[in-house]
This record gives sequence, C-alpha cells and structure tokens, in this order.
Amino acid sequence: MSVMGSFIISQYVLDHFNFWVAVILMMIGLYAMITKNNLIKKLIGMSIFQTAIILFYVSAGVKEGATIPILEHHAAETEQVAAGDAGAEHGSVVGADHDVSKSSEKAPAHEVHEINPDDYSNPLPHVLMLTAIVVGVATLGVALAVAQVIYKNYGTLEEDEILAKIKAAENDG
Amino acid sequence: MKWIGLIAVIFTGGLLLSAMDDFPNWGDAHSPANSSPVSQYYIEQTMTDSGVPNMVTAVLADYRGYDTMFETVVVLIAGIAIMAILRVAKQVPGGAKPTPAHEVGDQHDIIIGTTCRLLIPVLQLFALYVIAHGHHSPGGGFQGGVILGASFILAAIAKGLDPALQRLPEKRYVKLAFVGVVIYVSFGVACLILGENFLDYGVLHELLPTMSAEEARSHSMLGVEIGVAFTVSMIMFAIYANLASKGELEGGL
Amino acid sequence: MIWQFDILILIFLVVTAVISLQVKDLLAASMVFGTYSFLICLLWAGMGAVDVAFTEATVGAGISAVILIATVYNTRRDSSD
Amino acid sequence: MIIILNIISIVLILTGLVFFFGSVVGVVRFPDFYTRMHAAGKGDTLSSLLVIMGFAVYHLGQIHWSHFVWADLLVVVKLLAICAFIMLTSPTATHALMDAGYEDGIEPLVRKKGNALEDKK
Repeated sequence: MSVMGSFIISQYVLDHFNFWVAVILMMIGLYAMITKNNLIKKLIGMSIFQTAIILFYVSAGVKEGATIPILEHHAAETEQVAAGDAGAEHGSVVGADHDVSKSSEKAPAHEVHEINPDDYSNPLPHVLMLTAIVVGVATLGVALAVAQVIYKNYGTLEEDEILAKIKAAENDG
Repeated sequence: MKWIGLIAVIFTGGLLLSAMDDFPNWGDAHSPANSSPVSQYYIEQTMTDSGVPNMVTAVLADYRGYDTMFETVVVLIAGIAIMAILRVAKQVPGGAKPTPAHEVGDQHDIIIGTTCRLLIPVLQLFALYVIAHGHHSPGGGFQGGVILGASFILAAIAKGLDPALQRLPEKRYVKLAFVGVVIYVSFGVACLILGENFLDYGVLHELLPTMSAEEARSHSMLGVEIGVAFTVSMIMFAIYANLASKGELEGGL
Repeated sequence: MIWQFDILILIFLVVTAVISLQVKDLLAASMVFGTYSFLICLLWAGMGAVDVAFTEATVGAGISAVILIATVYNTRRDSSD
Repeated sequence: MIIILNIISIVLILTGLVFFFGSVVGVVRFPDFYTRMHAAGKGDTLSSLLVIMGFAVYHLGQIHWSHFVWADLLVVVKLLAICAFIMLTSPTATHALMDAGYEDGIEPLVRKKGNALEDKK
C-alpha cells in the first residue's frame, strides 16, 4: 500500500512538480484577481499569474542533463583561429582574392564540432518569455498609471467604495 | 463573491491538474516541445548561420527579429500611454486631497549621494558591457537597457527627481526612445533596399565592414540590440519619472 | 540542477505569493513581491534559462518593485484585504 | 595545494554561515527597529563577504596551474568585484533604511529611570 502510494506520489507529483506549482501559482493569482478588493492587490495577483505562465513555458523547455543554451565556443574558437591563421597566410602568399575560399574553409571547421540538440536546453521558450517579461512590466506600468488616476478621481483604491461612488454620482446626475 | 471566485478557480485548476497525466515528464528531452524541428534547427544551425554562441540572442534578434521589433514598439507605446494617461486626467470635484502619507526631508543624505556617485558610472559601464557582450554570455538589449534605465532611476531616487530630469529632460528621453525603434527599423529597411527580405541581415555585408554574410548577421544583431536598449532604457526611466510624480515631473519620491 | 533545492524554492515561491497577497500593508506587499521575483529568478537560473533569469532579476526585482512602491507612495498604504 | 585551498574555502564559508545565523537570530530576537537593522545590516554584509571570498578561494583551487592562462582568473576577479560592490552598497542601504525610519518617526527603545525597558512603539 505504502509502496503503491509512494509510486503514485512520484508518478503524479514529483515528475510534474514544476507544473503542479505553476498551476497552483496560477490559481493563487486568478483568485486574487477575482476576489481581492484593492486594485494594487489585483495587480500583484496579475503579475503572479503571469510569472506562473512563464514558469510553465520554461519548465516545458528543460532537458535532463542539458546545459544552458550557449554553445561551448572555446574549442570552436581555437579551431576558427587556427583556420583563420592558415587562411591569412594563404592570403598573404597568393593575394586578396581568396576571401571566399577562406570562408568556405571556415564552414567545415564548424561542422567538425558536432552539436547534439539534447545537450542544450530548448532556447525557443526562453526567447518568447524574455520578451514577455519586459512587455509585462510595461503593461504593469500602464495599469499602475490607471490606478493613480482612479485614486486621483475617487480618493480610494478599494473596488466597492469606487462602485458606491459611481452609483451615487449616477443617482445625483 | 468570494465563493463564486473560489469555485471558478478550483474548477479551472482542477481541470488543468486533471490533465497533468498527459504532460511530458520533467526534463524529458524527447517531449513534443523539445523535439520540434524548429528548436532543433535553432540549436544546430545558429553557429553556422551567424557564428553567435548564445542561441537566445540569435533567435531573439535574427530568426525572430520581426517579433522583437514589435515587442520594442509595444514597450514604446506603453511608455507613451503612461504619459498620456497621467497628463490628461482632470481633477474631478470631490476627489482626493493631494497629501502624501509622509514627507521626506529636503536635503538629501551625503552618504547615499556619495555612494551613488561612485556606483552609477560603474552601473552604466556594466549595462553597456551587458548590451555588447550578449553574443557570448547571457545578456542583450533588453537586460542591458533595463540596467541602464535602473541607473537613471537610482540617480533620481538618490538625488531627487528634479536634478535627474535636468540631466535627462522629457524631450530628450522621448526622442531617444524613438531613436531606438528607428535604429531597429532602419536595419530592416536597409535589407529591403538591398533586395532581400525585411530583417534578413545577410545582405548587409555590402554595407558593413565585414568579411562574410555570417559576420554581417552577427554585427547587425549587435546594432539591433543597441536599438532595443535605447528604447527600453528610456521607457523604463519615463515610467518611473511619471509614476513617481503623478505625471507632473516635479517633486517625486 | 539539484532537485531538492528546486522543490525548496518552489515551496518558498507559493509561500511568498500567499504572503504578498494576504498582508494588509501595501508597501510590505510590494517588498514581498520583489522577494518572489528574486526567488523565481533563482529557479530559472537553476533550470538553465540564464537569459530569462537575468531579465527577471533586473525587471522583476528591480523595476516592478520600484514602480509599485512609487504608486503606493502616491496613493494609500493601507488596504482592506 | 588544492587541499589547503579547499580547507581555507570551507572555513571561510562556514564562518560566513555562522554570521548569517547570528544575524537571523538577531532579526528575530532583537526588540525594536534600530537594533534589528543593526543585526541585519552588519551580519549580512560580513557573512556575504566571507561566503563569496570562500567561493573565490575554492575557484583558485580549480585552476590548472601547469598551463596557466590569465583568463582562468576571470571568475575570481568577478567574485572580488561582487565583494567590493557588496562592501559599498550594503551598509549604504542599511543607512538609508535607518534614516527613513528615523524620519518616519520610529522612536528608539530607551532605558527609563526605573530600570525597566519600555517599548514606546
């Protein structure tokens, strides 16, 4: 029984722990956006929702045992330098019209250094989420500007008080 | 209201958690997301296409350059929207009294001022390093631009908003923010003029002092990142300056 | 990455998210939200997403905390929930 | 050689952790704002410095001295730069927080005549 239970826990929780936490954070953020009364609290909830989705995307791009998506370029660089030196000597002997042959020499030097895609984590979600973070802070700024304008006009940031003031103004008008 | 929210949230979360069984396992290298030909292509071909070791920079500025260009435009529009929202808003009769919760002393502290005077040049130099070294290490236009904007914000916090705005007045930062987008678009248009697709940097090696098309791609990525950094840094400072002073650009935090 | 640290940081993430939403003082909520951003930045650095971690460290823990505090300074510090 | 460097780095990191523990206990146990900031600011600065210097010493042990390149020292230089940065910023941040608290009107804990500590706020 306990073996079965631990098996189920490892199957359903530990294998997907990042996804679990992403869903939980998403629920926290959504709950705050729906039920919180204060506008700043709603905005913090929105940011938590956003980071939860980013966490989901980045977790989907992780590979076990993979390194960061920056190529090991030291080895390639020394090869390139060696090839470049050879090309330079070659060019100094024959003339300047061998630039094309030099660049064609460089390409096989890279292909020798073979790249296995399983060694590097998936760069695509990183790129999408990187821009999403920066755009997220810009939209958070817009939302905070709107909150300041609401405070200027109604004197409060609580949702129910704002609604009461709007209703009172409608009844007056 | 709280009960309705709780029910909605639990329903949504339960739906997602019940689908958890179909998710790929943690760190699975052959999950659909990781084995898609697009990301495999990015990992394998970045070095031969442009010679940039950092794949994230290459994908950001080259393969998906169109996306990044309009992300930059979104940041620019957000900054302008903040200025517009805070300026246009009129005082409604019966509104709030404009008294802040607590007052900050007038003369700024000498210890903080001296530390910031030592720190801000180093910070700005580091920001330029992050922008320029994004090809070989984590970094690039967005990160470096935000650090550059943060250095201006630090100056505004330490010495007050007015001295910072004397150095970098509103006209100047709005202009520089637009200059960033113009730099980015001009790289694309230059490719268009030379007879290739928009933002296809390979042809630019006729204009730039480069040896080959790959090197031209690498150098154009740097130029594009500089444009992104201009826009992002100036818009970050604009957001802070307007939000801290309610759009009046005086007084401040 | 080390999965024990990973799980510890994920639990801390949930805790800081709940604290930043439950605390009544909006200035404290902004500061705890900055802590949340820093923790999630650590998590991404551990997952190998270094560029995302760098962006989150500068944007989330730096700029967004500052603009939240600027708004709290210009409006009110106390909240009803 | 490597063993000596490793032992030095372990000692530095452990000392840093001891100071971290002290500063945490101080933040929890001290009675008012100013003493808490005192514990947090001083303990935090010293322990961060010690831990990062421990990392730097550990990295010195990882370098292959037989074919030494100056670029190997880059990580050490970066860590020392972080040390200088923390040395500069952390006390300033503590000072700024203390100053803001004083201007906000938080009263320090003072000893009264009757030898009883009274928490004013």
